Amino acid sequence: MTKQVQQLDRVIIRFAGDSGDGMQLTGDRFTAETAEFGNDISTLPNYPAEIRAPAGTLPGVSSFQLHFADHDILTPGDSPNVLVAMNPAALKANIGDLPKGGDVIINTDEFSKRNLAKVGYPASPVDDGSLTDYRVHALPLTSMTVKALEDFDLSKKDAERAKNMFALGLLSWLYHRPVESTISFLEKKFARKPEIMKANIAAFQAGWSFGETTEDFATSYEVKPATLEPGLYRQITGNTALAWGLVAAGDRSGLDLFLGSYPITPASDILHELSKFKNFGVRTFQAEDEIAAIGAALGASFGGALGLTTTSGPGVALKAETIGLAVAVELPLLIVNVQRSGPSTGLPTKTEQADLLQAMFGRNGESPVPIVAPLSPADCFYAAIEAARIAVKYRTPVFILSDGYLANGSEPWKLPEVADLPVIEADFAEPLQEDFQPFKRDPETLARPWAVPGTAGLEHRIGGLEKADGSGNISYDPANHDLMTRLRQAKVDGIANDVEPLRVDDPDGDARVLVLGWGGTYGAISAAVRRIRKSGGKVAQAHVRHLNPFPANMGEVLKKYDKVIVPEINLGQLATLLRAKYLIDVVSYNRVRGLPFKAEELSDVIRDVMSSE
Amino acid sequence: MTKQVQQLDRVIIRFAGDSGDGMQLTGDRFTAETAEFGNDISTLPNYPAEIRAPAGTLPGVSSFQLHFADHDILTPGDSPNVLVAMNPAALKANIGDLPKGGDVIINTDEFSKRNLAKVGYPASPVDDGSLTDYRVHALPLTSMTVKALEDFDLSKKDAERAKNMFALGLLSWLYHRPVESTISFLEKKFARKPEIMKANIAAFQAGWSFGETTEDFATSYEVKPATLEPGLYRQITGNTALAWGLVAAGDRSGLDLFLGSYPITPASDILHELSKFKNFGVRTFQAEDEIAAIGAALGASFGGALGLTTTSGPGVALKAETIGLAVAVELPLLIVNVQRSGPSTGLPTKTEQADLLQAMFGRNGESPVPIVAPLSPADCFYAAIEAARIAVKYRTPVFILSDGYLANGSEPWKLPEVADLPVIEADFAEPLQEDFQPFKRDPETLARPWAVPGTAGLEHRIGGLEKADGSGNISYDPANHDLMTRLRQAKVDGIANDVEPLRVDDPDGDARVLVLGWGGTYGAISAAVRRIRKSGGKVAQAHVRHLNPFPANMGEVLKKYDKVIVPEINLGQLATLLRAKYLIDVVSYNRVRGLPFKAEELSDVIRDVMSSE
Amino acid sequence: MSDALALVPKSEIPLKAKDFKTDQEVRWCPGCGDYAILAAVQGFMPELGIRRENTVFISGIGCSSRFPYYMNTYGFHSIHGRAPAIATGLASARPDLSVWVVTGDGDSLSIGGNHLIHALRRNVNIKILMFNNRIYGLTKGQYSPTSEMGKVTKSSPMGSLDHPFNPISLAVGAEGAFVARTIDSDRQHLQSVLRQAAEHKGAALVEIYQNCNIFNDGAYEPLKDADQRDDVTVRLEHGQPIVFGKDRDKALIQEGFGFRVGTPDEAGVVVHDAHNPDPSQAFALSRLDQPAFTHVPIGVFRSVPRPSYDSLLNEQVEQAKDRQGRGDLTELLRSGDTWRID
Amino acid sequence: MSDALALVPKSEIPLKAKDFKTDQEVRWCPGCGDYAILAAVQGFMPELGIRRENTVFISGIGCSSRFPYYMNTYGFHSIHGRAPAIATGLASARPDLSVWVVTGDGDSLSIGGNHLIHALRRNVNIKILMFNNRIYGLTKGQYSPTSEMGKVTKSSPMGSLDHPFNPISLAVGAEGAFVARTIDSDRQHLQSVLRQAAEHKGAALVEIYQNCNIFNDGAYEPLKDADQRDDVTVRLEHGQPIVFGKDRDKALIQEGFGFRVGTPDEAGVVVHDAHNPDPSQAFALSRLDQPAFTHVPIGVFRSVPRPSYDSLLNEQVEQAKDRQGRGDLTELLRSGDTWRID
Ligand SMILES: Cc1ncc(C[n+]2csc(CCOP(=O)(O)OP(=O)(O)O)c2C)c(N)n1
Ligand SMILES: Cc1ncc(C[n+]2csc(CCOP(=O)(O)OP(=O)(O)O)c2C)c(N)n1
Ligand code: SF4
Ligand code: SF4
Ligand SMILES: [Mg+2]
Ligand SMILES: [Mg+2]
Repeated sequence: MTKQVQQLDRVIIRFAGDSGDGMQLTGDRFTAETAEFGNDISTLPNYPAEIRAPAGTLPGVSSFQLHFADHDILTPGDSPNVLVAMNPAALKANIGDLPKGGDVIINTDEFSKRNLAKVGYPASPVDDGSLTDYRVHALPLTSMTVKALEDFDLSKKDAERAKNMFALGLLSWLYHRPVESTISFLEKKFARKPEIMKANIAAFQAGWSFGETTEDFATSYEVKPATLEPGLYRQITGNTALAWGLVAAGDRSGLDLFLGSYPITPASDILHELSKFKNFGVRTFQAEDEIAAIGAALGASFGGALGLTTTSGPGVALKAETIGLAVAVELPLLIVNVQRSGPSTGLPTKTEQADLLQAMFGRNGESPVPIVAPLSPADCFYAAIEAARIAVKYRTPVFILSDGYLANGSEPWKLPEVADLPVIEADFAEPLQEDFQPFKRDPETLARPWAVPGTAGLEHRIGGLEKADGSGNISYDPANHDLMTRLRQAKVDGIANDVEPLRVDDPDGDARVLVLGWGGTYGAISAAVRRIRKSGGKVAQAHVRHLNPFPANMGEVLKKYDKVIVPEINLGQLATLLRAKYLIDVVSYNRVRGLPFKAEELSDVIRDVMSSE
Repeated sequence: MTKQVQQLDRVIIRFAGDSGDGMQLTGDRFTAETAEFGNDISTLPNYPAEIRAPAGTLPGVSSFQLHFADHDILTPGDSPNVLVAMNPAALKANIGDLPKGGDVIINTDEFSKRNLAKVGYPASPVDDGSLTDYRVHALPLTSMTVKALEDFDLSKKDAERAKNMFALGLLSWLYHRPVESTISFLEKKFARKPEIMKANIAAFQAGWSFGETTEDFATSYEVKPATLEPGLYRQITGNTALAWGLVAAGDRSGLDLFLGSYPITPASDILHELSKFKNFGVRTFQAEDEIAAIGAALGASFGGALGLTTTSGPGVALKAETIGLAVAVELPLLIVNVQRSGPSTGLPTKTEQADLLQAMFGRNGESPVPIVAPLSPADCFYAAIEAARIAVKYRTPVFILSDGYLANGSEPWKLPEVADLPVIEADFAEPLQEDFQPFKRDPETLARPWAVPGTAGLEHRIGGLEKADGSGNISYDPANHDLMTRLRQAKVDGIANDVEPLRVDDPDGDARVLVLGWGGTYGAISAAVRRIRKSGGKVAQAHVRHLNPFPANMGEVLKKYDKVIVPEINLGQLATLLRAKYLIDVVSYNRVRGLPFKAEELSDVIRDVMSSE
Repeated sequence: MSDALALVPKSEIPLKAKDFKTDQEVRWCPGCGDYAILAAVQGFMPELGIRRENTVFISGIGCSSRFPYYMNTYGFHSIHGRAPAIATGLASARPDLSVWVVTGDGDSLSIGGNHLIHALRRNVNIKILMFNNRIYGLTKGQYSPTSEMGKVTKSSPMGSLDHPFNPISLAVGAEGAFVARTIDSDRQHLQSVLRQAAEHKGAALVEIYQNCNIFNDGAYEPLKDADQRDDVTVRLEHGQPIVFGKDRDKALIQEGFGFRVGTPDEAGVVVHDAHNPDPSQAFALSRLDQPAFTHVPIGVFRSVPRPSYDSLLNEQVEQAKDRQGRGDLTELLRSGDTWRID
Repeated sequence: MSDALALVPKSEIPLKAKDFKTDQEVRWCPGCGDYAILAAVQGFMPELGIRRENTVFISGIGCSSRFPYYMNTYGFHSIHGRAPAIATGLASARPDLSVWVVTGDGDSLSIGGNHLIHALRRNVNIKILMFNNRIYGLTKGQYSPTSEMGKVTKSSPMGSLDHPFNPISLAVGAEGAFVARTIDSDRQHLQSVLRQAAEHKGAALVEIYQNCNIFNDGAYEPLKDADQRDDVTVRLEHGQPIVFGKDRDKALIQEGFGFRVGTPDEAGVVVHDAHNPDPSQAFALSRLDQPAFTHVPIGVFRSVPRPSYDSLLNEQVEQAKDRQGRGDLTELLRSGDTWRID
């Protein structure tokens, strides 16, 4: 029997199952196949809380959503078209997000009385008519998998484990995905366990052929490749991109990277990634706590390395005193904060943007620190390089504010040419200078010399006590303290003229409303803006990458528009900074749910504001 | 010979000498005599950097300035009328502040070649004519003292030590101070060393009679008592008043005070003072660090005590994570920050107001904390009680922002009646409630119940993870996190209606310019405002005691005036908060010199702004 | 029960293990050693005979630190490493409470190391249960301060470089007055150690070997494997000669300031003396586990009486009240130099 | 000099004590023990024969921590308690430097306790000079973690309640590979200990008894008073029988796991073995000072070779470069799954 093939421009699939069901792997594989096929992609993994919860329970549900299209897309999508639910918990936790008419593929084998009870289903939703609004595909995925693997010499448990590959095979058929990469992936992954390897491949192929033969799927779907800029691409998550960007910064500055870090969700993966790059001269030090981590990084910077520390909000709180010291001694230092939901421990695996004011003001005394925020997973790479450039050029600690959404989300990334990446000049002080002055500033940048131990004739002492301008000797002179306080501020403020001006996307230049965002909300905001424009609305968009100092043209830009909307996953922190500096009554839109914005909610907000115009 | 007596309305004396010369004691005694006499007083001790520097050097100079008058005064005075310089270093360090024509009393015995060299005086300024602008009284104070004590069986060293009492005697005569209290003070102080006691008294009296007999002082001066409100008074420093206010808060709430603290300048004295009050049930715990200090305080609060921690800016930086936890678990906790110059170690013995934004925003996530700031040394007493009231009533950590100037400065304080102090209701949760809900809020205050261990039937678990509204169980529900984030904010914002409205001092109600300050600058601002009004100018004044939330009427007040001047010893932190919240273009005046403002510089600033009107 | 709990109100009704269970679903990975420890603790608490509401469990952050949610007492799941500090405040302010700290090897020895050693030297009246799985569990498997050198983890792909702490040595060196070790898989031993810890008035450190079957499975295999365990495990009992082995055919003989393994009939078999004011023998015993897992002592290494911090503090409070009389605020305000203006 | 400094460039010209003096006026109270220590260190540094510019002194906060300002080398007066952490980063990144940490008893044992014990267990290549005056000097005299119990200070008017740390016991318990004690007043001994510390490749803890004549004067009187000192001070020298006393008529005899004081001619005089891999004897010696100042050992308690943290780290870096080849950024970007769009 031949099946019909339907063309679609975009599809959003969510794989959901128990933490033990391998949904993240399934999602990663489907993503790889899809990338290879040439669609544009955006993904959103959703882990349960840190500890693995008992099998089959709601807290144990793990999911992976992926959005692919024949055009360039910006978000993992608001709500899925297709939900794969490997057990009752997965169904219950996710069905609410599936719009009516959506496809839901259900693994009926897991819908035992016991499993249903675990999540409080009185009867199986598959039979009790509660799913009539959806196109339900109720399939015994586990037993089909086991059956397909009869001839293998495997424990039942191992056979059952392959059910995620069966599901992957089925969906790969359903959307015409290329299968080779998955097969070779499985060959590599299980190279040491040939039987398991063959079984997984068999399960994968069984899923595919089941799709071809079953009545259940009358139609399969095609999503044409997107017309992306030509070039070499890879799929990359924010944490990986950030780690690689730091390696690139080391490479482009000729400085060895020294990471002092203490593990914390969702930043740990940067430590894990960087610890693989010793051959790049990257030294990673897992410290006893966050204070030691940044202390060691600062010590390394004093020694002429590119010192860096990675953490999340609670860790930044602990590092505050040492960041203040770095401000006082004026040495390059990178502080990466992968923001998560707060306050306190909050929701450690969920995203948020509520550490901006902490980065600005979270220290005693007047201690300004530049802040850079990436706007997409791949952009973490470039943000890291930019932050390093500022840190080294201006001899200052710099914050990189990423977030949990960027950290774990992924997107295709067109690889840059290394030669096109900026070069960073470390510009160490020359040896044997006559009466060397460690706090004599460069008149243009106001940066002080970086004189590293081992340099003859420049022996000097630095510290947290106020220092005399120039000589750097301890000074209790009132006028000097006032001067130094202003110089430290002026140095950071001056960076405003050394960064890209804020770019505004205002196609016809006649929009009256500007949407201004920062960090990980870029995708959702852009998607919302597109929707407005599709429907003929005129709205301008800009995204702030440098949060301290703001780009020099920020003020002009804001004044150009009647209304400025600032959507943030906090209670209005960027808005506070804008209002204080520019006295403009920006319109805040705030939701603090531990989740990224949906394009739809934002387009609604924008519409409301426009109509209230 | 009889001498003439001249009437003065106010006098500013500065005692200056080596750290070893006992200038602080001399100043304290003169202050006590003066208080007893009935003048209004304001004092400003000025310690050298923490470590005692070598004798006779500039960094070793210690001084004590006191301002007394026949009317009520607000500051220790901009510049002294009389300078007592016990050695060359003291002269060099202070002469610059003495206006031309001022009196300078110099202890010539210390003006040896060696001592002059130590501070780079080529020749003695006493003879080289460099002091011709002043009325110089060059006296061999040391030898006169030694001479006066010939008959005592004392080492030369001990005899010389009494020179400060000789000087005190002289000044006491010069200004007609009552001497009894000083004599009985010396009797007490040296009760165990009778010879030393007698010697000091003798030196004191010798100084007095020297004044009477010497030609050098043709005139003596009288400053009539001030007409202060009737009542019982004492002289008190900010740190002492703060400590006593905390004891009062414990007394008025029936809660035992538990202080967890780690010593740090200039906050240590509060720990020292509170450790004397065990008989009030005050428990003081000197912790291993600031984090343990606040942790222990929070633990005590969990147990139903009034937990409290005292520190300065660098310590607050370390406490940030635990403050966030206190916000999350919603327990009463007091955090006292006696601000000093930053960033980092900065100028540890000097004052500053640069930790306001740290108190507001220095934590990860949205974690609002109320902030109360005292405005004078004695006001520290009431600010402490007010902060405790808010902490207990709203189950929240509260910041008390004092500063080095308030901490060490002193003023006469009219003692309150204990019965007039507010009563604080701890209002613990009642035992044995049916399904007790630890996060069920009081609908009016939004405060949660305070259920302390030992209460039967209310066993519950709290922590830093997000909790479900009401039940307090861990919740990963996105909507609940958004709700809880807003509830925590609303609870703190709501306090605005439960605090005194901002009081404006605008005598004729037609001023166009408002001067708005906070914290320790009250005295200097008020004095400046008086000067303007004396010269017929119209200016309004208000001082913010509640910095978070602002009093409900703050907005109205600001909008009433054409210009709002905000003087701060930082780079504009209150200004930032006002601009962000009210979008008003306040005029900042900032000096960050580690010193209090002078009334004169502020009146100049106000005049400029008024004339630019 | 000993006077260690003298100030804690007794429960009128006898309690059962189930009285200490909460309605919260226990959330550890299936097979985690934490389950066994939880059951052992819940089974043990009734023995103390004290009121549930006067019992408090305080933890930091980590898998182990989820513990308080599952104990139907007062509980505080605080922040990473700070539980001993928070417990110090509570125990000092409230001598009528039985305060327990639950922590992990990372929580107590990495970020919390300083609070741990200070709580021990001060002999604060808290019982510290250190779940040592030699790994960071909650953050998904980085090496910890008790991980063996060379351990390959996500953060140490070429092997960790850190020489590990020996928690017993560290605790003894930090003036710990009660220091013990036990293991998740031996409920009876675990409970006997808890019993002795509860009887100590002051800080008790109980290191509990705990298996993390996800990120560090089998860390304590030699102590669990039926064939070896009896020859590896050296059970310490105060006043008893230190004899062990499947057939109790091995004994510790003093050699210099250390030990060699001999036979029970030899001269100089060491008699365990946990009450010795001099911690040197306890320290020497803590070094026995060299090379790793040749011989591992479990039980109470050291248990010496010393006034607890809270009792000293509250004594001073009482003394002050006796000497100066209960504080009177009006008196305070009027004390020292004052003057009247009329 | 030993290979501990093998990687640090030698000075071409011989240096003198004065080469290590700065133009900064030394600011300690007249009579402070810190002066003697400064002079001893400045006098010792030339011995090392390394370049001044490759020498770094890092301190925390405290009177003692002013030290770097007076050493004409590179210096970092950091923040309270964090010097060991900062030094760890510097020493790990720069094996060509000789890194010294100067700290106080409060700086290193209060707020900095955690960094200290971790630096010791990792054997980071830093020399830690702990100026122990048993008081917080800079903040004007509160009791410290080494102050005796019952000490009356500004913050303990009724006497402190804290059982003090014994820095040597703590360091040995924290896996310290080099642990020593000396005293400000004995320049020769101080320098001999510095010499041995410098020869240790890794973390060396040197506790220096220092007199704070303003806030804790006479804390070490028994070790300074001409009449008693020789009977109180027990000088440890590796390989030598432990004999002391004005007339060298006293000796340490092993008793159980501790000691009693006997005579040199008795059997069983203990021979000091600082190189013993088992730290038990070193630990036992650290307990000798009980009750306080009956007998106080000074010298090197423990000195055992162990790979230093920086050498292990840099080995891995070299290994990685050998195995994977120097990192190539372009290769990295193109590694793994990529696809081309044309
Ligand atoms: C301030 C802070 N830093 C880091 C973390 C991340 N974190 C949580 S638990 C943990 C270590 C857990 O290890 P352990 O204490 O041994 O407990 P286990 O999970 O093994 O039981 C870390 C690093 C955190 N929650 N807070
Ligand atoms: C974060 C922080 N907390 C507290 C202080 C205050 N402080 C400075 S030095 C010190 C202790 C000094 O004692 P110690 O380390 O023994 O040094 P010493 O002055 O005795 O040489 C303290 C508490 C500080 N500077 N920074
Ligand atoms: S990760 Fe390890 S320690 Fe944590 S719950 Fe799972 S098995 Fe237990
Ligand atoms: S206070 Fe003590 S330690 Fe500090 S400088 Fe003075 S004498 Fe030395
Ligand atoms: Mg662990
Ligand atoms: Mg000290």
